[in-house]
Amino acid sequence: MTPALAVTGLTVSFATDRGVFRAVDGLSFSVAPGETLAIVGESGCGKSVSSLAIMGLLEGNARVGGDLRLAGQDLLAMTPEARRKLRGADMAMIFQEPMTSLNPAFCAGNQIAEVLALHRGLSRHAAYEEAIRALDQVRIPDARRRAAQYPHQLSGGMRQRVMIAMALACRPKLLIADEPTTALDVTVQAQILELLDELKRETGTAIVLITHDLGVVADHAEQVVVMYAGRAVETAPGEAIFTHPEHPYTIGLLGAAPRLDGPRGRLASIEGTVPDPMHRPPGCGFAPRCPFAVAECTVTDPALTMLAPGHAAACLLAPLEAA
Amino acid sequence: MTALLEAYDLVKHFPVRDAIGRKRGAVHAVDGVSLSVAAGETLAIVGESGCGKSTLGRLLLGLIPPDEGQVRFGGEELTQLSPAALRARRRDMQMIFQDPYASLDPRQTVQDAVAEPLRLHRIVPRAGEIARVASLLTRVGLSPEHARRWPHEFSGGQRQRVAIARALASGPRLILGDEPVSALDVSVQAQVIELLRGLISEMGLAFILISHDLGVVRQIADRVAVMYLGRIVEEGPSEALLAAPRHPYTRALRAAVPGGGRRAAPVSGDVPSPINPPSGCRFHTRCPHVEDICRSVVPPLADGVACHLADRLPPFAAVVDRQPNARLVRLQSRFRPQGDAA
Amino acid sequence: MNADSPRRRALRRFFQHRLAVLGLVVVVVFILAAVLAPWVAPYDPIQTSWTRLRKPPSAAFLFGTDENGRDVFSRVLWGARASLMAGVVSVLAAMLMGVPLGLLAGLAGKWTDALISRIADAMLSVPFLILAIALAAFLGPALENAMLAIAISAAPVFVRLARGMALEARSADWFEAARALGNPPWRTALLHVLPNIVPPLLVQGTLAIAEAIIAEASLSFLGLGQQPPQPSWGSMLNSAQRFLTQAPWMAIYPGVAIFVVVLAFNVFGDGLRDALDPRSQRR
Amino acid sequence: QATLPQAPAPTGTLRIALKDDPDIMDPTLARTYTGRIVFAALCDKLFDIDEKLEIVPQLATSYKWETPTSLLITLRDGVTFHDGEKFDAAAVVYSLNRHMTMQGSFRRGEISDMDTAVVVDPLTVRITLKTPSAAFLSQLTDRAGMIVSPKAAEAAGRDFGLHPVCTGPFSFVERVAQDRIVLQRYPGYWDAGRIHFARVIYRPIPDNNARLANVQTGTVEFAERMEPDDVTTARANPRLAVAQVPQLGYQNITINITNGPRANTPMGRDARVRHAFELALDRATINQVVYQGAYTPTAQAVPPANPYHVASLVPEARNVERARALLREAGVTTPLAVDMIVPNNPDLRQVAEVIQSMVAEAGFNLKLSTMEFASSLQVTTRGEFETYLAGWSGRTDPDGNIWSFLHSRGPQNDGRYNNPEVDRLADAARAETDHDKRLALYTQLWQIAVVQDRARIYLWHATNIVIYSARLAGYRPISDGMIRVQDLRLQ
Amino acid sequence: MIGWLLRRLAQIIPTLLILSVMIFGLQQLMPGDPALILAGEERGDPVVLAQIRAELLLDRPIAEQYFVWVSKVVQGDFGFSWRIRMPVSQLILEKLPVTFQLATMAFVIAIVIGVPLGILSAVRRDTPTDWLANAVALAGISTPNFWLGIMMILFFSVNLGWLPPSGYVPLTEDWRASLATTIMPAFVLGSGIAGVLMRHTRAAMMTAMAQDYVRTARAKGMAEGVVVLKHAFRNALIPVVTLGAIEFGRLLAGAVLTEQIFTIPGFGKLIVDAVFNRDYPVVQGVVLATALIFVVLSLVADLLYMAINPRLRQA
Ligand SMILES: Nc1ncnc2c1ncn2[C@@H]1O[C@H](COP(=O)(O)OP(=O)(O)OP(=O)(O)O)[C@@H](O)[C@H]1O
Ligand SMILES: Nc1ncnc2c1ncn2[C@@H]1O[C@H](COP(=O)(O)OP(=O)(O)OP(=O)(O)O)[C@@H](O)[C@H]1O
Ligand SMILES: [Mg+2]
Ligand SMILES: [Mg+2]
Ligand code: NI
Repeated sequence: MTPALAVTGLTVSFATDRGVFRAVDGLSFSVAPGETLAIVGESGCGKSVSSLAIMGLLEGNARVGGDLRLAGQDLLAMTPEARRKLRGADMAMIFQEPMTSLNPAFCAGNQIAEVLALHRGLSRHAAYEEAIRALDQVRIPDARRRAAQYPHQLSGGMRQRVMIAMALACRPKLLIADEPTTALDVTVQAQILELLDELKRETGTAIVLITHDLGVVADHAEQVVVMYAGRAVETAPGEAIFTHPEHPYTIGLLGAAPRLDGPRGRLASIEGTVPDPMHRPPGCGFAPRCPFAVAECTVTDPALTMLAPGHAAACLLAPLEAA
Repeated sequence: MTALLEAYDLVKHFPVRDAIGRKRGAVHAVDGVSLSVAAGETLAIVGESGCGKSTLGRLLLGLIPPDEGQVRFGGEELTQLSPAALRARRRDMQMIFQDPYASLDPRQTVQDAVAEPLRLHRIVPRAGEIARVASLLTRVGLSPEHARRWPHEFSGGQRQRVAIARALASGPRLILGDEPVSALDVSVQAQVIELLRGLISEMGLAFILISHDLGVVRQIADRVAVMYLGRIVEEGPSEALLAAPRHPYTRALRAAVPGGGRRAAPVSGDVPSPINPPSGCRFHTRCPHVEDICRSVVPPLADGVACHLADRLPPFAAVVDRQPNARLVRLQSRFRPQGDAA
Repeated sequence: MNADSPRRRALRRFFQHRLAVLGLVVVVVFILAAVLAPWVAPYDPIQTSWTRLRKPPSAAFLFGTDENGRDVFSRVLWGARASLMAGVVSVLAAMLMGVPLGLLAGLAGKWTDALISRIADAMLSVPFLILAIALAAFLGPALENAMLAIAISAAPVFVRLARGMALEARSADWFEAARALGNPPWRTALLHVLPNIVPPLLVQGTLAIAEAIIAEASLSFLGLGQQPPQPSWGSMLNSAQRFLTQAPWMAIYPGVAIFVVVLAFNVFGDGLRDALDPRSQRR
Repeated sequence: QATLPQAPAPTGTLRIALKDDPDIMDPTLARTYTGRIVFAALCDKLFDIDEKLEIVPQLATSYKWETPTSLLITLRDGVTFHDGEKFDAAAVVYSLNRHMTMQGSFRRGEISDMDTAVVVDPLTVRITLKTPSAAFLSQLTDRAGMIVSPKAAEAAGRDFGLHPVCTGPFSFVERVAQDRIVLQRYPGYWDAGRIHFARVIYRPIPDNNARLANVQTGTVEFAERMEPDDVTTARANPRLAVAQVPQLGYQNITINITNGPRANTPMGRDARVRHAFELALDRATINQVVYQGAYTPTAQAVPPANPYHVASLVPEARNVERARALLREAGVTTPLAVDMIVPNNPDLRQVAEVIQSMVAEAGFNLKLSTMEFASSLQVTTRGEFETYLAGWSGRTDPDGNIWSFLHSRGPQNDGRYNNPEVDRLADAARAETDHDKRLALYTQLWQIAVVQDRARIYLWHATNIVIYSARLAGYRPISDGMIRVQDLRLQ
Repeated sequence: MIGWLLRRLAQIIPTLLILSVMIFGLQQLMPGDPALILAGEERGDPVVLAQIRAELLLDRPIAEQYFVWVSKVVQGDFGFSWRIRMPVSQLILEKLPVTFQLATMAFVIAIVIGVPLGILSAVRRDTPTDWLANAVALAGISTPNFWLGIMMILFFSVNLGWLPPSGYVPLTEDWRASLATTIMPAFVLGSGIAGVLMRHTRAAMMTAMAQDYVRTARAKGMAEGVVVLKHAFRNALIPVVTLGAIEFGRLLAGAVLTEQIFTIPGFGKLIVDAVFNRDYPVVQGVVLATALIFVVLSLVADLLYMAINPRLRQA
């Protein structure tokens, strides 16, 4: 089966006033239809940039390299116009901030209808009716009334549901959800994630779920990519990342999340900050912050190596404490 | 333990005006809240977005006047103070905000930001400012060289450290953190939590933590108050309250935390609008256990919980989180500073 | 993090904006021309000659001569003094008046806001001419007073602008943070709000410069601006008005000077705004 | 009964571009020069003037001085007002009394010498004067001589000016302020045969370029008070005709001699300094530089066309050496700072700049303050000035150009020049009806006021440049600048 | 909604009161005794002057003058022009349609030029297109109206003979002629405002283009043109509308030079002539009328906001 999305060696560089820097460096992964792949990592590690690169939504100062295939089609070889036609139809994206991601000037129904009119060629009226059905599908009660409301009249959870309805309206092959629940309340967050799972099952859409919440990953992802400073440092099946993490960064990350049970103790904290992408030290990017680091780590840049089927880590010391 | 800060029956309603400016109801942001914090104690206020946490925080610090009720700080009634006197009192109570990107004036250097409370309260002479700021920055884990930079040049975690340094600058007795770590990602969040925890115990500060993240609360707080739509629905020592939440809402919050494997959402629906909030128990619209009495009678906060059914609810089925295996615990311990146990 | 100081980075960001630098260069050139006019102007700007009235541009008189036989080029150079003053100083003065009032209105709210806003509304509908004549009579005709009149009539726009921005700032976290630290209101306004509303003020300010330079022309026509025979671009345009067909160069050169200066200030302002905005991420 | 074939009623519209918008259209209350141009088609006067500035009959057919203070006027028969009322002696007496008594009348000053006006018979009026006055008759050639319909005037009261009713060839139709005044032919006009238009529209077009463009494109037939520069343009255009009409007024520099503290300057105190100032001026060059030589340089208030022009009094040639010498003699330290108030018209501003540059060579540092009219009026009336570049539109009778300005009681003597001998001469000339004697008095007056005292520095008599369609025939250039619609026709 | 309107209308009253006091104050400051001007060449005659002063109440204290005026205005009596004795209300009603037509046309022209240029230059930021658009806009601002006006007259009327050089024909009389007489002055006025609109549209568009919802629209696969015009522009309109109201208001009384050159009998010229002639009742009346229109305009602007921005529709 061709993966819904196959990313190979994705690199994104930005030209800025301080020079050119690589925000994403050789990222590879693939997602099968009906599967969820989670990308986790610290803020600024390149999660959003990667997803925007896949969508073709990066700003003019970005250069994208590598190979991106959506259901086998080479995205980077396409004309911008052809890519535009895929957006919203075959691949869709929902963003972190439901408040600002919806246009305050149009009512919810119209914003959804717009996609339908565009990609499915529906008439205004038919598109609107379809939009109401889409709202219904994302479990919005009283969808007809809600459709006529403006974003400011909707709660955060509602707005995110509208975003999801909009993204799924054309049954895309791929849905990228960039931190879809960070801005929401915990009780609502659970509802949204559950909804995404259900929809995935119904439509067979592949989901790339971007988050920095490992709890979310554990509950909802079949596969995980852990990113650090623009690179994948570990990829693993969803469960394995918890039971058997191999990269020190992943381990630190897991220990940093406060837990609700178990002994109340000090959190694992990864001291220091992400290296400045303009002045990346030689060797492993995580070495300066890594409690396991040995001398060689500051010299050799480790490549992602397969440790178990579907589980790879980019660490010279992996497997740590083989057990 | 004598209370440093005490609040009685605080009420704050924001009028909602219609077109001609007539009052058309009110946002019941805070509706009859009483609480107290002692020196050296950390109190957490948790609740969902819009439930009035920030408003309560502002009331406690006298940043806005309450409609009803009183706030006493060190035995002094804040509402009675003149604006100038109140400003002088700010030396003793400081605040840290949620969004480290928004709470530092983008056009002020770190030096100026941290020195500002020193100047305002004339704590050190001008000449001593640089040294003082340097020591504060060091204390929060930044280097004195950072003083010359602008906030936008820092990562979120670093900015929040700057904000903490600023809050510490005047040597307050109370700090209120309004979601001080919610905007940070996990690893940075851990850094900041550890920093705060260290500073609180070291300096014997009273700390009020506003948060919606129970995990964070558990890490720092001695006591927790759970708010729902302007009221406190449950209150108690943090460890006990989180282990065995009694109010259905607290239970829902507790159950909603991801990480325990796939499960159905604990409650349905969104938080209702605080304009004309539901009658009776404000949670009755979403409560799985709702009974008739809940719809009409406001449950009083008795014995740490405000629920008519508190005694009749089934025991809380603790959701078991994925337990880290021994290897993981061992490996993670490498990330904790030396000589540290529980 | 780059080790550069933020000021240096802002500067560099500015200097990487080629157009803005060009704008700055033009502004500087004009300022230099104004300052150095006595040395760089080929002729005395007020020296009349009855033998070379309204001569078209030539090698000897680059921009031609005017109705009194004076060298238009020299007058454009000297006129830069009055016109730049009228443009820049009066806009600065307008900001000095309007911005604090706008801040006060926006931050104090209630009746202070109502009063200031109503006065600003009223001022916006007072015809410029009435204000100018009344003020000039009150203060006496002189360039400085004309600038004051221009400033006063330009101020209400800045009041509105600053008020709007202040209202926005009031809901920002850093505003609340400043209050929580114990800042008195005036200090919050001046040290925190003011620096944050600079960018939109820059846009409006650079536009207002154009209006001010033209306004000086109408004032000098009324005898309230630059007094004859001293030149200003505006007054040169005024006297050129009688000879638009016979001696078009008399109008064209001061007109072009105004255009170039206005353009330069605007691109310079754009560059400055970007450079001052720490969040701007431009190439 | 055979009917004579009647000439067809004239059609067509005459459109006239005025330099500014007239004020109220009531002959008693009107003040502006422009208003008089409109009145020329609207209200006939008892007398008119001709090209030679001689008084000719209009509504009056003849007059006779019974005594130096008693004037008998015979009126034209068969004249009617626009409202159909009959024009007669009673109407004349009514109008003259209205001028004398109406509150806010601007004619009172002009005919203040009048004692009574009485009806002798329906076509004869007798006017008695308080004192003999040579100028009185000439006042009746202007607004003071306009006769309004007593019935309409009584009915409208002070609002008569909104709908004036007179005896002129055209009657009032409508007025839109600042846009147009529309008149239509009055079929009952006593001299209807000379009227060849059905309508006259006056359009105020203040901008000179615009006025020129309008006459160039044919949207108006006539434009008045154009700039000398336009003459060349108009001459080059075969569709346009130009006339240069010498005006009755003058331009001068008024000097503050005794009016308040600001008079206490070398200029105010010492005639030699004023003389030096004048010697530094070259009127011909000013005229050439600013007005293309279209104007007439002068040293007196009365233009050459006027029979009372003193031909022997010509402007002194420029002499900077002598000017410097005079300044030394007067003991002033140069450069001597002098203030001059300049009206804010562009041409006068240029004149001021030229003067400034000229007097600088003689050692004057002339500081110019341009001022809009209303401000300058107040400042000069109050004596808050040193010198003032001012103009006067002029009157037919020389007294109208002299007495007010040089007599110590003259209402427009802003510099408060005060010389009893000049007062005596001005008073005497006023009453003197004999041309030669009167001219002699004026010659003497100029000798003292200008040559000796240098009370004012007269600069030039302006020329009214009118540009009109070459198809328009019958225009009579008369110095008062009025556009007489009689005989005007389009070819 | 109606209540909101009422409240906004109520705000007009203090504005007008402040304004009228201001105008009276400024009149006091203004030099030039109206009586002197009205007296014309008879200004030296104290009797005439006293008569004029008494008639016009100029000899009374300013406060009394003010109250007499206000009490009449409240009854709808704006007095009459001292200079031509026409009722001020008639003058205002006569000029209002003219001015309004001219201002509207100028504004439409300004929008047609300025807004697309602003959008274009924001979208093509830092390209030659942007620079050119800026240059055009700023040329509009910095070209003196009289110069452009006369050049247009010379070119279109004198040389080509296409348009009448001046004058005004009411719309009701002959709409073609009316447009022909107003198109040039409207363009002259519009070109200046176009620049202002362009600069502000540009700034607002740059802000709007950086918003998240624009990215959302792109993620939907909308064509760039639709993204810009539908999603970004609608939200960029708000500051442009505010500014538009101010500029439109300024057009009402501020079009003097253009009105003068094209001999359009509008408010601007009325007021300037009145000021120069110290015809105070006209000044007061016209300023009051413009102010009234001005506040009504800001009201309209606010209504427009609501149409554009649903957030403002409630409360
Ligand atoms: N248009 C751009 N120009 C220059 N740098 C950019 C641009 N967009 C993103 N970056 C940089 O690329 C890096 C990766 O950013 P990205 O937004 O992908 O982070 P992220 O992993 O999504 O973080 P977060 O969790 O905070 O959303 C950051 O350093 C960011 O500053
Ligand atoms: N100044 C104000 N005027 C009107 N309503 C207000 C004001 N401040 C807060 N509110 C309203 O009061 C309610 C409580 O707000 P508050 O900010 O205290 O909530 P919160 O619990 O801090 O939420 P969050 O987690 O989103 O920060 C909200 O509905 C909010 O909209
Ligand atoms: Mg991101
Ligand atoms: Mg909050
Ligand atoms: Ni006159």
